[in-house]
Amino acid sequence: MGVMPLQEAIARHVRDGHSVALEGFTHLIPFAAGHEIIRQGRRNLHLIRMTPDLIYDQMIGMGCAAQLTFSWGGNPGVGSLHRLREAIEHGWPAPLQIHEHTHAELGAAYAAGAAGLPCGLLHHYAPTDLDLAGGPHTLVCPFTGQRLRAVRAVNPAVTILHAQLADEQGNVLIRGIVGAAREAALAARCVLVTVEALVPRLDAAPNALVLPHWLISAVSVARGGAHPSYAAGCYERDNRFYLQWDEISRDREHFASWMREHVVDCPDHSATLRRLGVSA
Amino acid sequence: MGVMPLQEAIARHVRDGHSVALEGFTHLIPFAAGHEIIRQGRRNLHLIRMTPDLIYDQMIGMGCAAQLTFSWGGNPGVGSLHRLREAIEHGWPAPLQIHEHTHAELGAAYAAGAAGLPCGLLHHYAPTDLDLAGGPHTLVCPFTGQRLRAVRAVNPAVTILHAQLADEQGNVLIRGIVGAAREAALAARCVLVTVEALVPRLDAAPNALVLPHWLISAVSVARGGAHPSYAAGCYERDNRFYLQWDEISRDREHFASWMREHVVDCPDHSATLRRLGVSA
Amino acid sequence: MSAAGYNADEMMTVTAARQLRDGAVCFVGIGLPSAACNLALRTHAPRLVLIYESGTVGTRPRVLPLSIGDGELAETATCVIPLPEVFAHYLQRGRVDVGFLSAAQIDRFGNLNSTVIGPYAQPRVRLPGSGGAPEIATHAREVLIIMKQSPRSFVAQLDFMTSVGYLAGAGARGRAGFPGRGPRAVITDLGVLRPASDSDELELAALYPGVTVDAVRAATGWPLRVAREVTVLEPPAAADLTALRTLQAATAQAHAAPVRLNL
Amino acid sequence: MSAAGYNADEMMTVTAARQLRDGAVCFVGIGLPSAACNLALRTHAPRLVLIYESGTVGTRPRVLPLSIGDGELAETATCVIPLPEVFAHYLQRGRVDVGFLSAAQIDRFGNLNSTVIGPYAQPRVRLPGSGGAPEIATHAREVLIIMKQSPRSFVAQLDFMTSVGYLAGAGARGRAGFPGRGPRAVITDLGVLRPASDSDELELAALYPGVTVDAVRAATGWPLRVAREVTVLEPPAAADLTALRTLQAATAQAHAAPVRLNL
Repeated sequence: MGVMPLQEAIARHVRDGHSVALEGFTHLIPFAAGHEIIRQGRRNLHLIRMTPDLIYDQMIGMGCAAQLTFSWGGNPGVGSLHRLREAIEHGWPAPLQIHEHTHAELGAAYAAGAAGLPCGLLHHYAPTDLDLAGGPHTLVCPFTGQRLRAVRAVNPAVTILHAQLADEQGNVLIRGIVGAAREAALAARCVLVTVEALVPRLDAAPNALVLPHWLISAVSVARGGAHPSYAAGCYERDNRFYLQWDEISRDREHFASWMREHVVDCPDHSATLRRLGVSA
Repeated sequence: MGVMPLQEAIARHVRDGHSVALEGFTHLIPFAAGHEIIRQGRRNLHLIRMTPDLIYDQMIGMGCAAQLTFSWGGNPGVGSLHRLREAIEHGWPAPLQIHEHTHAELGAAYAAGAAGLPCGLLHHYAPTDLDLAGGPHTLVCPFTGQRLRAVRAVNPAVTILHAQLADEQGNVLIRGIVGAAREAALAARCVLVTVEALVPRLDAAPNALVLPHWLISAVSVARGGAHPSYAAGCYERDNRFYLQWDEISRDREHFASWMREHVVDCPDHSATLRRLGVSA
Repeated sequence: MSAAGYNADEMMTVTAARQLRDGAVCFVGIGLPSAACNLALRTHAPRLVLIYESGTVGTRPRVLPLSIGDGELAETATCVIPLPEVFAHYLQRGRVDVGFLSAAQIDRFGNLNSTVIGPYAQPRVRLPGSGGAPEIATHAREVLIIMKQSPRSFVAQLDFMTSVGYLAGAGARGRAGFPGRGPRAVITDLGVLRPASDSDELELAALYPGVTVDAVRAATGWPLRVAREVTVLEPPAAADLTALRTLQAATAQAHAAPVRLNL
Repeated sequence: MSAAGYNADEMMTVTAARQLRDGAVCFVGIGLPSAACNLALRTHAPRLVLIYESGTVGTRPRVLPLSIGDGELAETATCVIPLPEVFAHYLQRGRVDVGFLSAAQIDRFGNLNSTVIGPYAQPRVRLPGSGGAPEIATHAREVLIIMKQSPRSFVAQLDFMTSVGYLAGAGARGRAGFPGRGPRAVITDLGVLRPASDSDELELAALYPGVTVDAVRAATGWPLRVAREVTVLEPPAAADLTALRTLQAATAQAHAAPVRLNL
């Protein structure tokens, strides 16, 4: 583990063609890290996330992705992800190969990856058209004869999380809604974490959700790094931005100029937040 | 859920012949509940615990059990469980059918039970003699062809835990080492919990280990209910008693008279603790 | 809409809330289901247990969440658990009484499409996809569907089947052996459809005040059957409307303040 | 034992500690392995990561635990997780560098019995059983075995195989495809045995000061092979002994106070 600037962490660990999971369910979405990947111009990534959310809409629209593994691809509480739709519906800016799951399946796939298993188990349910999209296989329980659904483990090359705190050793504390972030990290070959702050000691509660430093390749401080998502105890979700995104992202040109102004031409996330007018 | 005296909770929910898991790994072992089962004279129980520990040594020695599912049957840090050994080696006081697992297997079996699955998965490893003792089956991963080990889910009729706190609704907070207690509770048809104290509100930390009240059939206050095991934040493990037990339990008669004096003839766990001289 | 009146969203929300018995464990989605559950909590079902797929179990938000993972949900929850555990320990383990679903398309047997309009490989409209819906559809003891009714959404043939209702009907779901019983009601902006006991086909069971059977038929993309007795539902009680509007006003106020990061 | 001297337990503990490189992730059991790891933490390996199967990850106990789940382990841990996750997320996921094992019986290929003496169905002695050992034996990158040596415990034929070493030797373990490489050393009260590179058979590789090859042969229940070069190990350094004895004295003091419950 090393504490290093986010630019260096991304430059060192995220390569073109990698499978990359930026996890965090609604909460603690690593926007700062995603923006840095965009700035560094990564290509042909296999993006993995339960809910692509705005961050993958941005990365897909900026041409970072060749594949997407996901389970729900909307703008939460708002509607469509227009850049994701354009990629799937019109192959713009590049064709996007999708691997589609249900939440339960992708959760089980991360959990299997975290446990070092090649597959996870779920109850079988009769085929819907999702099965035609490829994916689960049927297994039979050797004890009961019950049919079960096996899902292939997901083991990202790199998982990136945002968290509230890390200590000087690099142990990471996550507070609040965690989604499948923990499983995605444990499943990965390389884990990068951005945090709101570094502190000498975490002083975590018993049974708190802490990731040990030796599982983590790099910790980088990125204050406000989850905005427009949120970091419980630090700042709230910018629901207004999620609504605005519907407008910004509808049109290719509008999207591109917005990204240029607010991400590409900003040296880092602090600059992005200042340009957005949400921090001084 | 109902808050009720422990006597009533056991009388109502634990029946002869039931499969019963008193869980808690070294920490929070529900001794008060186990003693109450002994006092009420339950018979032919199928006892389930990763580490039978002193509480099952006592229950087996007192003739409560017909079957035992377990993964490590020693006196931690001391040596043998003599009553367990006598039951297996000499069928005394009654023959004991054993179902033996590794920790990983029994953990996965509880986890499968908690998830509503009929079996759980582990890596396959080449047969040791444990396989001859019956148990796991081999499955093949449909994606990789890798051989996997399937273990049958464990779903106790009743799981009994000890915890630090419950609130007025009956939500239960566990702090510290948890072992497979959570999975054993989620796997059970009926959950009973003894607690050190009832409080108006738990004020639990984010991501604390809380079991919702509607999963629990009865909460009973049993102060010191884990002694000679411990309750983090309340009292420590009575290591001295674990050493003494080696002596007390070696001999059938000594064991029987000790149990009579310290458990059977005591009306409740408070009386047991007073007779042991560990509380006023 | 007059002050004494109410709009279709309010009628849908109140109708959905009325379906919930006190103490039931509900797997809740954002939008109308969330409003309905939180209304029920504040009226006849104070012991309702709400689970959101973000891992917030037993939550009692003070205002309605705008996303499935708002901080409000975590702060007021009995416990916050990882998402894989919500689906494994609660839904798959059979601990959810009522699941709410919505979709872009529904067919006469309550099967749902939330994946694509047009062919899967070349969709005309790519929808968000499945999320938690397929497992809610199979595992919740019963399912309530909330959807506005139109011939475009109530269709004779789904473009894609994302989540099962009664499959091809006439007991097909029962034979498939799912743990849950399937959709108990489809609550629309015109009334309520329920499955017929023999065929499993959705039929019009109740109308909102002032809505005609013909209006519902016109909003349905298949020849809609009508139950032998169609009840006309009571309009929302004043107490329900007050509770719902108070909740919505508090929600609007809570979410109106712009976000500022003090870094 | 003089003040300048040391006993066999101390020599074993120091020898085991010396096997641990700084930063290694160790899956630790109670007793000598726990003492060895905590000694290493206090001497040459301050960044050693200790995992106990009770779910305490990265723990740094101030005194030696008496049970695998002492409160001390939880209070000083980086995190405390459920037991199924220790085995799944750490051991099975391949994140453990070194596992420690002991047993009632070991054979010449490092296979272990901790289950029964005598037949399984009618055991003469029922031992505690497997615990975490079988998976440690297969999944830890390497295994260190710590056992006192005697013909009763170092046997030609196990009564029961609980945990695998090199199976029948000569590459059998490699062919079985376990993730971990198997026992790297067996540390006894007389010296150290290591597997021969061709046959996988344990051979005497090192002696404690003052111990003869014949003495080790006499304590082994099979015709023990001896490596071409047998080193004589250095006695414990004064610093090691001081650190170990300080730790043990603190442990004894901490555990001497009788437990009182203030209820």
